[in-house]
Amino acid sequence: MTETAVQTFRIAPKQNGDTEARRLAPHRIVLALIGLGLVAASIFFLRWDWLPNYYGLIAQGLWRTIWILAVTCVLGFLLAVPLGLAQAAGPAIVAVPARAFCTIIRGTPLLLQLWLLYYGLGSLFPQYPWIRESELWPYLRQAWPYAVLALTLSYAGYEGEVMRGAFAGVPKGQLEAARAFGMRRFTILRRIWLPQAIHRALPTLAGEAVLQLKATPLVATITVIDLYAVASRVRQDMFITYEPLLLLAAFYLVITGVIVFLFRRLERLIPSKLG
Amino acid sequence: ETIKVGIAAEPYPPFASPDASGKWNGWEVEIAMAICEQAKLDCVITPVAWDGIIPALTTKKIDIITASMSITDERKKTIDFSDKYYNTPTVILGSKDVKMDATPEGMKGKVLGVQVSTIHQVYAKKHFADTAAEIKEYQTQDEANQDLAAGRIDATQADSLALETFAATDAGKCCEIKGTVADDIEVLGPGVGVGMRKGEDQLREKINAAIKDIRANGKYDEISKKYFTFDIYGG
Amino acid sequence: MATAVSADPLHPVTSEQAEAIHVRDLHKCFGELEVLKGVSLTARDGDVVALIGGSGSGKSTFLRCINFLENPTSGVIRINGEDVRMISDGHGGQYPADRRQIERIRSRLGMVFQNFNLWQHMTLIQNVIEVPIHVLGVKRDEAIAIGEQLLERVGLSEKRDVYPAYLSGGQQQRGAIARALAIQPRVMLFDEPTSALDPELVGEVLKVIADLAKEGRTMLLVTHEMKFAREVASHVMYLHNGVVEEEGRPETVFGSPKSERLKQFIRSVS
Amino acid sequence: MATAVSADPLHPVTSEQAEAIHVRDLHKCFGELEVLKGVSLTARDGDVVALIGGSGSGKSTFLRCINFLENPTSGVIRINGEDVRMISDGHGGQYPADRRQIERIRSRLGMVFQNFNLWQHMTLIQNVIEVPIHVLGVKRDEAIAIGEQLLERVGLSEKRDVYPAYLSGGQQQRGAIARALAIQPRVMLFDEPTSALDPELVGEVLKVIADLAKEGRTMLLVTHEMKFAREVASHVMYLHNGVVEEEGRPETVFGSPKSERLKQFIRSVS
Amino acid sequence: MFELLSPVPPGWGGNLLRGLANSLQIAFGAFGLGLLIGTLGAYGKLYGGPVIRDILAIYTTIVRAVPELVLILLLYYAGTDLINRVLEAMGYAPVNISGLVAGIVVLGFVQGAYGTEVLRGAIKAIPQGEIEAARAYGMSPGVMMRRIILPAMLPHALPGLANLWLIATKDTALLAVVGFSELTLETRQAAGATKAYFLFYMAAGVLYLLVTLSSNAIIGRVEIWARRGMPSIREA
Ligand SMILES: Nc1ncnc2c1ncn2[C@@H]1O[C@H](COP(=O)(O)OP(=O)(O)OP(=O)(O)O)[C@@H](O)[C@H]1O
Ligand SMILES: Nc1ncnc2c1ncn2[C@@H]1O[C@H](COP(=O)(O)OP(=O)(O)OP(=O)(O)O)[C@@H](O)[C@H]1O
Ligand SMILES: [Mg+2]
Ligand SMILES: [Mg+2]
Repeated sequence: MTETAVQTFRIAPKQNGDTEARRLAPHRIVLALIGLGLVAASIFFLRWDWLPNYYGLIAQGLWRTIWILAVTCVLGFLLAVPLGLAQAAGPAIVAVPARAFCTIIRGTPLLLQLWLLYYGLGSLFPQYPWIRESELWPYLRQAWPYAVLALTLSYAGYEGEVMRGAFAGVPKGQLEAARAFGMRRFTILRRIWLPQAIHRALPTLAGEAVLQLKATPLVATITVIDLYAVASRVRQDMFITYEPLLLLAAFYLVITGVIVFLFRRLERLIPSKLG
Repeated sequence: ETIKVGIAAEPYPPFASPDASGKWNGWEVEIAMAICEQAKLDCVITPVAWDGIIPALTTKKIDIITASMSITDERKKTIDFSDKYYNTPTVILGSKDVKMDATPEGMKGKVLGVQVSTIHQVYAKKHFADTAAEIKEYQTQDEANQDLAAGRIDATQADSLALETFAATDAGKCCEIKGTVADDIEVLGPGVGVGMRKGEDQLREKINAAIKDIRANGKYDEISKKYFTFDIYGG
Repeated sequence: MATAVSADPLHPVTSEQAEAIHVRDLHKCFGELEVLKGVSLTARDGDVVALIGGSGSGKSTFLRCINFLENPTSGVIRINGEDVRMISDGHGGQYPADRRQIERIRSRLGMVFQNFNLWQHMTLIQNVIEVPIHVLGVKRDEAIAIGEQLLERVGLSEKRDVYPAYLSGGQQQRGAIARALAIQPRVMLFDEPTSALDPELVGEVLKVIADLAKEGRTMLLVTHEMKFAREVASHVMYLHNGVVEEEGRPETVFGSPKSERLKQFIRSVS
Repeated sequence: MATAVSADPLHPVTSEQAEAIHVRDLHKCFGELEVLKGVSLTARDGDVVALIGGSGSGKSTFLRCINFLENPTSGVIRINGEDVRMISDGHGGQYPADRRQIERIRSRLGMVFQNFNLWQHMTLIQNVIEVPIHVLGVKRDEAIAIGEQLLERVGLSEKRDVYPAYLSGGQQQRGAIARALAIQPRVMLFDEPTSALDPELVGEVLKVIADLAKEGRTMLLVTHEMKFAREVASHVMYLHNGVVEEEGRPETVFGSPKSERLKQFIRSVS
Repeated sequence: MFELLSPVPPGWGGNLLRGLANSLQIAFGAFGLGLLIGTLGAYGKLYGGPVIRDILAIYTTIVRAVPELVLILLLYYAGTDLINRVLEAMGYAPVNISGLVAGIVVLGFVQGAYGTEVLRGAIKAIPQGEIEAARAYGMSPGVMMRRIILPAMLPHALPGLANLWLIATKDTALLAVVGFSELTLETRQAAGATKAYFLFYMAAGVLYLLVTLSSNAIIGRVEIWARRGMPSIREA
């Protein structure tokens, strides 16, 4: 085919609407200055003398918050994919239980789920001597396994719903093309369906990850001391209101910034054309 | 001028709890009203969620707080306190199956639960941290009690009142009071006081006087007898 | 090349060529609407069957039934001599009994869709190598080499790493053709593969199709290019309202049409 | 009908017909890739301009620039005598200064997309009446009456209440044509409006287009139907790699092509 | 034990139901406000100029990141304090901002940030040609939003929005801080006063579940309607 012969231009079409490298546009300078001003004001006008006493606790809480968030998001998402798929395209045997699971998880407060697991289920175990004597007891006795379990299930429940919509939203033709070439069902899922579903769900998924960050403080109610619990502790100890919360907000902001940044990167892996 | 008396919206019986019709009662509520009456202040009880109670005070949405706040030096940097109006001894409650007493050696190898940001937590950290296997922090004492019953912790430290009440319940049958901890005024502080904004010295004087007066005229004991069998004012 | 298509499937033509597609009395309903009303077809290796007919006459549906993207309401389909077993769904329809069998059959059928259906999350070259690598198990390097060759052949070498959304209509169509060719299928189903192309490219693509037929591959081709149907097809089938109005060798069909409908259809071309 | 197209916009043809579309030196880049390299065109009321050219030569992009679906990188566009003011975006591009003006202009331009772009959440009739009711302010009853007439005209009356996803390719294309006709625009932009149609329907659609031109409407039409370009167009423009290689009256362009490229292109048709 | 749940005092059932009604009221307000902000935000993020996009990016990042408790404390306590001090300095009488309004505004603001992202994803999932067609026929942004973008994105947005709605019904706990008694606070009070923690938390769980089930029923209906014209992706 002879036609496209003379094209001297390198193919690097601007495939994305927002690739402006205008980091230093005037309005950004203004915004940055406002931000700096706020930070400076809170440093000078608020009370930070307590900070050195809590370094250790803050570091520990921060670490707990981060790992719980990361672990539960990853595990929860792995559960959410089958949950979403079962609802979107599965036969009734799997669709109905998946739907019931998502409804119950989304329908009841996380605090309640956490308590049911920890104080309900968890307090059954010690009644059986063989559990107390087993290898597992040191873990079952701890609180964090229950925290991780509850948060994972919660994330899976919400994300299962999101993934259901995302799976159902992939254009039929895209799947038909895959079927027409004889792809196995699992291959279709892995190569075509899941990537496209995830890609369109990414903005929502990022939001749900941030929601999960804000759900982690509940683990404090079962003695897992996260960053939020440290901030509460400072407030109780000192009766100061805003300073520990602002510090907490600053940490959350950084974590959220990282989450948003990572998801943005993922989103931009595949350029999408905007109408 | 009315004085808005802030209490925590989360119930804390027998000190303060609402009934289903929304009326608050309990020892602390009655004491607060008695103080007001004595000081000739026109008071209204205003429940505020614990999280908002300090900002509510500083922005004048409430004027004084009677919510079982222990007086500590740290807290005094932020708000003012009246003299103490009660002080309960600190005890340790432990499982009947486990031998222990309320000393550092007696706690050796035990898992101890305390409520976060209480004088008990500070005390346990200071005196038991070296010997106890672990000190677990709970958001409320109720949770610590439940875990004690479930066997996840061996003992809990709190004021005698809360623990005796719990030990008397069905769930508390597992456990018994193991003893009173040695006093440490630096940590345990002088007791519970009325909180108020900094610099309102006139009001504080009035309230201090009123506390003294109701102790003197028998009102305090009259109210206390309805709730407790022992001397809640403490030594 | 011997044309080995029998209009009457009950009386098959004997031939040394193997039977590639055999469809008998295919019916397809969408709800109340009967789109195919008993279509039969037998195509042997190396046959080029041109499916012509008006818009909405059921051509695409017929193609889609052959690789089971639509479940036929009734009828028999045999691909490469393999009978596809169907199970009744109890509501007047049926579906394939053995999913694996369908997958196996499909992996030997190439398809170019009327609306291309390139995978939007993959660049052009990724689209082309996807099936060879993940269905046929070809090595990656090898698949890329073949893929690049095919893109070259359809004149899309410079668009190798571009996502489909940024291609012109004709470029997408050529991409879809390259994707179908990459699996080197024994049977090819083309749904109007030249609709978005200019006359020059139409000629090229049709030449490619003719070449493939010479290699012994079977082509089933929906087309509005009467010239092509006349010159390259070994068999022409005129579909009207879900019924085969007329079929046969192109000379016959175009030369001496019998039905009034076809006469009118052919008149409009010239 | 006087052909009033000037290849040299600086030296406009004087004519009693008003100037409908005037484009001068249009450039369009996608990133590094320059797709249009200075295209000019003047079309007057009643003109039928056929845009021909190879796949990827920039035909669709040109059409899309005219109603500002793509912002031209540089160049002048004047629609119905109205100059479209552009503002530089400071990065080598430009965008329209006045959104309202663009909307006003667009509502007088009908467009049929290469890939139809029917609204999926509306039935066929809803697609057709949408713009008359919600942009042009036509009364609902009236719009429905006109819409049904148009669906009749393109042979889709029975598909009135069907959603686009359940239509065949040709049916979707005819739906898109009906949608564009429903707004009775002074200027029509057609991007390969017959690509998915059978020869019979192609004839019908092209007749509709010729009729519209007789009413004095202006047509700009990307097409691969050389026969149509030759018979109905008042002006033919051959685009190659973003440059107008040759243009003029169809007799001239097809009869005595000058450039080598065009000669080759025409040879492939016959 | 169940007499504790009786709807009239001394039973706490009535309090729980009142709390539920309050929660729903706040949730409606916040979710509605959030939808409005979210729609505008998503549109601005996709089609706005660089300044709008940057401001929206800051909005969605900060408001989602900062715990609601911090926001409500800042707005309700610090904010009203500041306003009143300014008013006082200028010689006006101090105003009293209602806790309910503050709560709804804060929650709505937060919901708006999440909604922005949910809707942005949904709009991106619309086949871009459909939006181009709307443009090509001269639709103004408002008409295009109402007639094309909103209905076309709805099936993609519904699951995310449903999650947000359910979160809104539960997130009202924060209103306790401003002295508003919604379901969570009522439950805590009932449980704390009677020590029947398990009973009351289960009761609240059941109430929430009922809300979810009825929401599901409605959302399911809406989704079927929203998906009109979209063929099912189940294999034929
Ligand atoms: N959004 C885009 N981004 C980058 N490149 C694009 C974009 N749209 C089109 N192109 C490129 O611009 C060139 C011209 O495209 P255009 O759609 O105008 O071609 P065309 O003449 O309409 O071709 P066809 O007949 O195949 O439809 C092509 O090479 C195409 O790949
Ligand atoms: N999924 C579906 N549900 C309901 N009706 C359908 C569906 N798909 C196709 N149809 C109808 O079936 C008929 C045949 O469609 P088909 O796509 O096979 O036509 P075609 O011959 O390919 O036409 P074209 O040349 O326009 O592509 C049409 O009337 C169409 O409206
Ligand atoms: Mg078709
Ligand atoms: Mg094009």
